[in-house]
Amino acid sequence: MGEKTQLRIFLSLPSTMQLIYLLDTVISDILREMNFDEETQEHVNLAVIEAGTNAIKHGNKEDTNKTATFEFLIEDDKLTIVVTDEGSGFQREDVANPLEPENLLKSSGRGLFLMEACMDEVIYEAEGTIVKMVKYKQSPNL
Amino acid sequence: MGEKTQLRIFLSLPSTMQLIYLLDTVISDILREMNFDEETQEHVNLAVIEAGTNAIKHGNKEDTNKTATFEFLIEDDKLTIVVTDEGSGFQREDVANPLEPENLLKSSGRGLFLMEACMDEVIYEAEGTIVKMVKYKQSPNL
Amino acid sequence: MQINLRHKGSVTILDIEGNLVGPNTIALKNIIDNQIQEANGEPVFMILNLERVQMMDSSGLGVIVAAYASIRRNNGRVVLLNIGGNIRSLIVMAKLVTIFDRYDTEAEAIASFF
Amino acid sequence: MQINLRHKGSVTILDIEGNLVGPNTIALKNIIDNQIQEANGEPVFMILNLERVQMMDSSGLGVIVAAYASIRRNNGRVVLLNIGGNIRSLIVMAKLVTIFDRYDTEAEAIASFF
Ligand SMILES: Nc1ncnc2c1ncn2[C@@H]1O[C@H](COP(=O)(O)OP(=O)(O)O)[C@@H](O)[C@H]1O
Ligand SMILES: Nc1ncnc2c1ncn2[C@@H]1O[C@H](COP(=O)(O)OP(=O)(O)O)[C@@H](O)[C@H]1O
Repeated sequence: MGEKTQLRIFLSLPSTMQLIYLLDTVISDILREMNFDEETQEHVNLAVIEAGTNAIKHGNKEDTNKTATFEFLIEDDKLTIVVTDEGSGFQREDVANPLEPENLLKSSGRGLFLMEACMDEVIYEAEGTIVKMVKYKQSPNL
Repeated sequence: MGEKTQLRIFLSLPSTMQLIYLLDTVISDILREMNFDEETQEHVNLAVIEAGTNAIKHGNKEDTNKTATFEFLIEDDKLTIVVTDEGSGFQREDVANPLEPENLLKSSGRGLFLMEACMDEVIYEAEGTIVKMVKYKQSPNL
Repeated sequence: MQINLRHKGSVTILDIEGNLVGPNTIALKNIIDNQIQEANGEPVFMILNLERVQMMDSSGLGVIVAAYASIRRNNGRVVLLNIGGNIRSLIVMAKLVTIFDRYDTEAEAIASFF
Repeated sequence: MQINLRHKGSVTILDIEGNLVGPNTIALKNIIDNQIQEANGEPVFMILNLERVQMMDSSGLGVIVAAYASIRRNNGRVVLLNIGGNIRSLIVMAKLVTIFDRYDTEAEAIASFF
């Protein structure tokens, strides 16, 4: 039953942006090890940094006593990343679309959009304090 | 009360030596961020890899269903690393001294010795399934 | 992360090296804001040389969009020099292609201001 | 991790690049064992060029100690070329200084066999 490879890596960070580079190297290493093509590596890397930044900044408000956690589930055909924070969440539909003309020149508000553009699936759970993202080895829509 | 910086980073890995490079990049990043001098960085890096290798190989016997965990506690004056495995432990005093002439040419048995040589403190707990290592910013014996 | 500030005539050139990600972006924002402030209402002409920037996230993008907006307010202009594939695709995704002029040589970028 | 195998006369030279850590060390062990096997009991003269090895752990050390021991058994010899400070201090700590001769040029290392 289910002899597929499944490796679970778990990382927990105190909520300071100073440590975002650690998340960057961990996801970079995982993506390289999984042999994703270079463009996909860049996309997933970006999505993870955006999700991590949101967890640390918006979720945990950079309180170093709160942790942001990152679960990386490596399977033969896909990588699943679950990011959690200890904040009070948000409603996805309340966030403005950064591609609307009136928002194009805003200096923020592009993180969720980029996550969704870069990953195959992005699911918000527990009021947005859990973000689950999936990237397939062969993108299903290609 | 205790306004000192204390950051806790936690990493959990499935027990395959394939992932030891992840441990390598995480500890390298932390050491660089903490501004340890280069020689100290190399020493702590080596100790962490040795402890991680032992947890994965000897402790968890490379069973990917078992996890090796790494806790990095960053404080102003020191770095504490706690490595745990899900194995059945060992007795430190049963391990031969690799510096004895009859052991010099053995191809293994130097890991614990190097950990102890490279860190300021190494403490074995829970039958050796928990290894706690400390490196001070200013080595206390220098 | 390293930012080098140069002037060629009335043009300000920022050579940026490293990833424009997370806290790194603050340094860039500060330097740009400083230049705008020093111009004291006069138009600023700025080239952001991104040749040595591998990666940029939404914070990095936010800094250059903010620079674009406030520099345009005083009739100045920001252009991008030597952007790689990653950053190009980020700008395309964010629908900012029409906003940022991009050049492959410093000479072209400078000429574009006159 | 990359290992390049060269022969100069009767001397085998392994140019090693990367960190001799964890699973990486297995590749080196296999190549060395192969050379010993191919020698078929004749003495092996081997240079391990560690110029491009930044880091070595006890597994890496174990591989070169094992090589030393089995090559010596047939009256051969292993020497180290271009070791950096890290690896030197590792060898010192492990009390293996008296075991491994170290050279800074390939010519010296080759000459040491004759
Ligand atoms: N983990 C989170 N916790 C709470 N709020 C969040 C979280 N992630 C996103 N948000 C909300 O969604 C908004 C849009 O986020 P995003 O698209 O990443 O842009 P930005 O981070 O630049 O504001 C944020 O400003 C915040 O209000
Ligand atoms: N985490 C551990 N769990 C069980 N046994 C261990 C552990 N760490 C070390 N040991 C025991 O101690 C011995 C010596 O370890 P070490 O000095 O690292 O050398 P080596 O790993 O080369 O054998 C191992 O062979 C093993 O029997």
